[in-house]
Amino acid sequence: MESFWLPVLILLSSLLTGLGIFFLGEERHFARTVLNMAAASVKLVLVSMMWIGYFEGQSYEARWPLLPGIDLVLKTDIFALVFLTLSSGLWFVTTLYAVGYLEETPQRSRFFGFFSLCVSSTMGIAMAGNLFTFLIFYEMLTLSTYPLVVHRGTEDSLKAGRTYLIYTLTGGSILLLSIAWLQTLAGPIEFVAGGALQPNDIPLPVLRIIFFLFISALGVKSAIVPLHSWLPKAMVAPAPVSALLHAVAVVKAGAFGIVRVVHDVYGINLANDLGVLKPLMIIATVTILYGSMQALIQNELKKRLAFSTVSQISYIILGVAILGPVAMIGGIVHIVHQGLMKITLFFCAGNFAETLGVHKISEMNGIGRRMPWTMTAFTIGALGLIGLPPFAGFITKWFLGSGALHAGEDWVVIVLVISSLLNAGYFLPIIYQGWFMEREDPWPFEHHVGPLETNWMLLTPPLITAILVIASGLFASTSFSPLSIVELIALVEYPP
Amino acid sequence: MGLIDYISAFFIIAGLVFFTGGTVGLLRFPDVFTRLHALTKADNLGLGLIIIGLAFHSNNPAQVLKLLFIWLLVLVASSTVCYLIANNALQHGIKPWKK
Amino acid sequence: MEFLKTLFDLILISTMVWVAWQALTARALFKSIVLFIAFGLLISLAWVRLNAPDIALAEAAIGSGLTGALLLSALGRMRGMERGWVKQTRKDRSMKNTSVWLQKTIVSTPPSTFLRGLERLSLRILTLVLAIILFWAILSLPETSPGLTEKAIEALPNSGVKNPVTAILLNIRGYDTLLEVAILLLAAVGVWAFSRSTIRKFSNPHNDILLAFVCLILPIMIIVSGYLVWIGADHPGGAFQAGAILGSAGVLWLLSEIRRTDQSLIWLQRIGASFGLAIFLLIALVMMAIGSNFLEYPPKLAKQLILIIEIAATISIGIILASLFLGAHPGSEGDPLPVEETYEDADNQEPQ
Amino acid sequence: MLQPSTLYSLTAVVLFCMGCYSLLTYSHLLRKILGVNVMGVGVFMLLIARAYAGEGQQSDPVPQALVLTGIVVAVCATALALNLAVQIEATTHKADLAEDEENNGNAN
Amino acid sequence: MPTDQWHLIPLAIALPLSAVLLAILVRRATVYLLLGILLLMSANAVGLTWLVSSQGPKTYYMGGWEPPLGIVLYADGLSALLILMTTIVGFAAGLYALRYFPTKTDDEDATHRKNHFWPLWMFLLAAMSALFLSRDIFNIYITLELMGLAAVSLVALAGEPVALRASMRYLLVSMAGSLFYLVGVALIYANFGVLDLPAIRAVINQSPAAIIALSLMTVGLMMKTALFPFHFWLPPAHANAPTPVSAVLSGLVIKASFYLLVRLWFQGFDIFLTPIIMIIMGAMGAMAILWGAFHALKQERVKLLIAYSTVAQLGYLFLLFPLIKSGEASKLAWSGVFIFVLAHAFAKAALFLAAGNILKAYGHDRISDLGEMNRYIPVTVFAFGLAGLSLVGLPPTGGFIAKWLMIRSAILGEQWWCAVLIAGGGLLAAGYILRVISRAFRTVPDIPRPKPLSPLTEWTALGLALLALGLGFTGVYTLDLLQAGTPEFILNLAGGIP
Repeated sequence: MESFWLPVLILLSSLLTGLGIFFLGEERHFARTVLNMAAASVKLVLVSMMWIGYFEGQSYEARWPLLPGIDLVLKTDIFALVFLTLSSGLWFVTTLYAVGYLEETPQRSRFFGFFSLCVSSTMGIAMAGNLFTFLIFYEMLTLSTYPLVVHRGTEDSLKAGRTYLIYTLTGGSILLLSIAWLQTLAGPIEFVAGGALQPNDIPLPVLRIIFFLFISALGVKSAIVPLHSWLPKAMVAPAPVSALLHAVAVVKAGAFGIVRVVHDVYGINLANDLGVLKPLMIIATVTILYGSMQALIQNELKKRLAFSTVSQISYIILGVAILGPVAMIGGIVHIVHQGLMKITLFFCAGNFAETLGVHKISEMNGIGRRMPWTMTAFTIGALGLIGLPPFAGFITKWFLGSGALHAGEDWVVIVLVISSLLNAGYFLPIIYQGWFMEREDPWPFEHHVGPLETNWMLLTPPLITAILVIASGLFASTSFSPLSIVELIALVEYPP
Repeated sequence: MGLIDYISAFFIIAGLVFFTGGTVGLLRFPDVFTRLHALTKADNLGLGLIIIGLAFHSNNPAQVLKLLFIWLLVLVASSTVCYLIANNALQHGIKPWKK
Repeated sequence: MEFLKTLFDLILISTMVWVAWQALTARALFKSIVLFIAFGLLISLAWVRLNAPDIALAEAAIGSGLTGALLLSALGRMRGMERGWVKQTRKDRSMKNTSVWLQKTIVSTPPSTFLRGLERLSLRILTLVLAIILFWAILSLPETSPGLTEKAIEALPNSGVKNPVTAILLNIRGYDTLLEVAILLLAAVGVWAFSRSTIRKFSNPHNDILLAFVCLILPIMIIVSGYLVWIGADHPGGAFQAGAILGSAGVLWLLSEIRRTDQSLIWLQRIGASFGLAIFLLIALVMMAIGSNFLEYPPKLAKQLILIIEIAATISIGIILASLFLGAHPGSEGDPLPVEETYEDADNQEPQ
Repeated sequence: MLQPSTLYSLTAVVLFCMGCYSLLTYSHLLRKILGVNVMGVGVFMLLIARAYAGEGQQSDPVPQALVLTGIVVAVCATALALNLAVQIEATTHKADLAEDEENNGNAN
Repeated sequence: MPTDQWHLIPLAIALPLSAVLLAILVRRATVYLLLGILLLMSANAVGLTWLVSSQGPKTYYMGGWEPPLGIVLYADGLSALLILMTTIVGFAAGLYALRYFPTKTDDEDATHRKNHFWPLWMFLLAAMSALFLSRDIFNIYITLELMGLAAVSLVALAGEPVALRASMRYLLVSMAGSLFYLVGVALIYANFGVLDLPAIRAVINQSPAAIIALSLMTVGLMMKTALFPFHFWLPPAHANAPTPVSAVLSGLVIKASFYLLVRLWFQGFDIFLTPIIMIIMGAMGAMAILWGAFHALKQERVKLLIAYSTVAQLGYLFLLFPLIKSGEASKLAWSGVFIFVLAHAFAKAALFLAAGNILKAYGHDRISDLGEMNRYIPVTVFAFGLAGLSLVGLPPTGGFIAKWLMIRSAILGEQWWCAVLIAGGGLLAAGYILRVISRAFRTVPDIPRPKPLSPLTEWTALGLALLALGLGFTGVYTLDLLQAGTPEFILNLAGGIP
């Protein structure tokens, strides 16, 4: 019984909140905030209950028949749990941040309503037990993020929203086609560790085509070149939305989907036999380099972060594409690490914009003096992304690199080195400007709130995530660090 | 073909002649009044003749009565209509045709 | 003798086609309507020839008589039609609306004369093709169509009437007829819904002779319609023909302004129009309630039930047809009765 | 060949096509309505002509009943169409459907 | 002689007809009476659906006369479902009409319209129930006329010149269509001497008369369905009718003639179903999808946009023909298309009601001048969005289930173009729905505050949209019902089209 209700509850905890908020009056700010935070904490509790259950060997599954032979399946394996934990945790901090960020702005009930829907669809994606369910929540995610992207309601945000929908919906319908095709060939497909497909009766070329249909469909959300260009455009969205898009929901959903397809639909061995991993690897590396170079030439802070996301997400894909457990660990653990680091950076960027009106990197001289805490968090996130030890990013790159060497793909290491240099190239100047350069002209606009350098609800989230970044790097070897848990996943995928 | 048939045929043909005459008048006469004149007069007579002709064919009196009744109705109707048309024409100021 | 018959057929057919063509292509609308009425009469001759007397009656009364009256009154109510009568030259025969459609959909420039010519040509070809196809279909039909004659004759004893057409109409395919009565009512409601005025005055001056004629003819017409209903059971005739006669009586009544009050007219229209459908439906449901099928009459009662239905239907049909001609809605009890301006004064105000 | 039924069926086709053509060709509403009526007569004639079984034979009553129904339906449709035409003429002072204003019309 | 319970079949027609009489005779405070009858009708439809699902299809001899002489009503899962759909949508739109026509009787013209709306409305519902139940090709003609005349009068009820013109065009097209259909009937009767569809199926042969008759009937029905290129009359008529009427016209009425096409082709004349025919029908459908979407993307007014989207969505229905290939694919296509019919009925009705609300609130429905709708008419916008999802075919709505089934069938039958078209058509739909929805989020400084709406009109729209959504979760049961209506032609399609 519990095994049925827990996943459903995790889904509903934010879904019902979202619907509730819609019907909550626009001006009931306090009630809304309480509801939000309560739901976020409840979800955290539920997820941790699920962890406990998981370690007690409890398995969770909920089914609802939609069509003959097609069920809506929610079930959780450890990979799903990792993603659940990440997104519910980050949802908590992001909600806190958003409440602070959107103070005194119109249309907040709409915003938070869709915010919760967005998170619940992420939960759905995490817990999806088969491709059909995955598709459903994947599309739900698209729809629930659109209102957040266009939240400002200006013409260019509407335009960005249109681009976003054109890309993602096209991706969605390609996904629909490929799922329908695969299902026609192989029957309804449940995610099974090690691969669900029994390829003996399906011609291999068809399988290859379908595989690349999947990659192109999911690649839209995970922003692999050349399907990435919606992501920088979507920067018009308010900071918490960008944080959610980049770190938790959208791009991660894409990456998560690719991992699912490679590992639990095709299975790493079948994928290897099909020879589709090598092309995937190449796509990933190209994206990594392209994203970093683009980031290098951006002057707008959020744009630079966006392009860095483009490159960072492909680390995950790279890790999946390289055969062997080590690289895979590197890739999957990056889902968590990149999430923590990138959300930190976006929080900070939002703080700069909110408190000092700073949007461009050229305006950031001496900002570290004005906002030391935020800048510290920013620095930690940035160094992490560059991959300096002891921060989280280092773990990723280390595992990726050694995994590549294991798999005999030495060239990947070179790519990693180059991209790390590029990361350094576009982050270190900011840090330098922020800390060491003198400020001569005043800030674009400046409003003081409270005793701290900015509103506490804006300040705490980046600090929390920054601390997590350090922790997951420093204590990577402890048994509850993301790394060691991802190693469990690797054991499932590559049984020793 | 008995005698009866010949008689009725005669009447019917005669009626048709009148009808034709009426139609010709309708087509050829110069103005509305003269046309009405031709129509009503000739057609009523023609119809009467035809009905007589048909009456010879029918074997029970009820049918004959019906036929006569029809003729009477047509007479009333056509005369009324003729009057109305002529009346309207006069009121709309159409002058009768003079040589 | 055969030859004479065929000759008659040929003459009748050629006349029909010729009159129809004239009616469709005459320059003056008034003329084409009159020709259309004549066409209807010829058609009813053809029905008699094809020994379908019931249809002939219906056609004469409804097809040509009432339709003609409706057409004429519509023509009269269309303001500025006096100009229209002369203006309707062959130039207007370009099918504007389709060219507009073509323009909207295919080309965005206003349709050129060339385009219109093209349309007309293509339409002619289209019609020709249609005709050829249909000819082919007809000629490919079996010499004698199988039909349901025998079955209908077998069923006749249980139907309660002796005229097979009436049997089919009111008993065997009574469901069709039920829906048909519904359609009549629908038409009435629709007409009431369109027209924004409660009462139309007709512009013919008060006239003693007309009055006398009407007073003479109305009772006769009513008697005739009753007679038609009665004999409908075993001879040609029946509810629809009778109703048509009644309807034309109503038209006459309306034309000769001998209405007493308009209020009475309103009640007459609303109640009377729905009377037929109400009775029909009621009987059908009662039959269902006593355990037989919907619209199924027990053979003993069939004749009486059919007669009741026919009488009710006749009254409704008459009233409905008359009010279709009137083309004004009965309004609801309370509201005042605005009067549509008669078309003399309508002519003074030029259309913008 | 010159069976009356065939003869009249062919006539029916001719009438149908004539009506169809003028329905498509003319722009004036009354003419369109006339066209539709002639089409209808054509169809009815087809039914009746095929029902005709020859001299003295009982001709098929079913099509006759159908045609009787059809005539009434036709007159209903005609009445509606005519009243509609009158309304159009009264509101737009034009008795045709030319220049369709589908884009600048505003519902209720 | 059926057992009493099957009297539900004729009752589905008798109830609305009696409602008509009530509406004409008792005008004072009749509306609630009518709503009561609408409830009865819904109950009747539910009962019928339940009967059919539990006992299978059933024939009912009208007047106790057996075919070929008598008229037969036939209720299977399909017709029961469609009647249910008709009553539900009719009921919802009727509720909407309660507030749509002003309740105060000071306005002479408005009262006039209100008084005549209800009888015509009930006529329309009666006609549709009769049509869905009829199996006699001449009786079908009568129901078609009843439906067409009622629909035309309802469109003309709006009263402006545009609406009058539109309804006139609609009337002429539907009259011509019925006559084409009737010629077909005449030819069939002349050749085979039967009018009952299964009887025809028993005696039909490849004679030219039969082929020509079938093609004439098809053309006539296509005119009424407004399949491309016969669609030209639809947008003005649907866009300018009174809102509840638009909802029912787009949601239900056009489906009726499509339903007839399906019945004719699959349950009477299936010997003529050759691959070429199917491809032609599918091609017309494809054209309709692209054409309608293309025009919907260009429209300036919400109601016209929705009307053109109807033109597009009709195309999907006709993809049924090319999708009928081999056993499994055909079954998928059959259920997919008819779930699509249901989903589209609810969604499109909801869209029109929502559009009507926008029109009422802002006094216009020009897309370019709308903004911040979600602040003032949130429920309406929500309904529009949900219905839009179903129209686009996004999960988890009924539209999605339908499209999923159709795509599956297309892939199974290796009709790749269909699969791509269905998926791509969804994107186009997303394009034009987004044009309106994005207006909800646009912040515009100087928009006059819209008039407040009566909650009833807003919630009926939402209710229909929720039905379209709920259809996505009840796919299993719907499929079971549709199985009870699958023509044996499809069931026998083991080895594909002969």
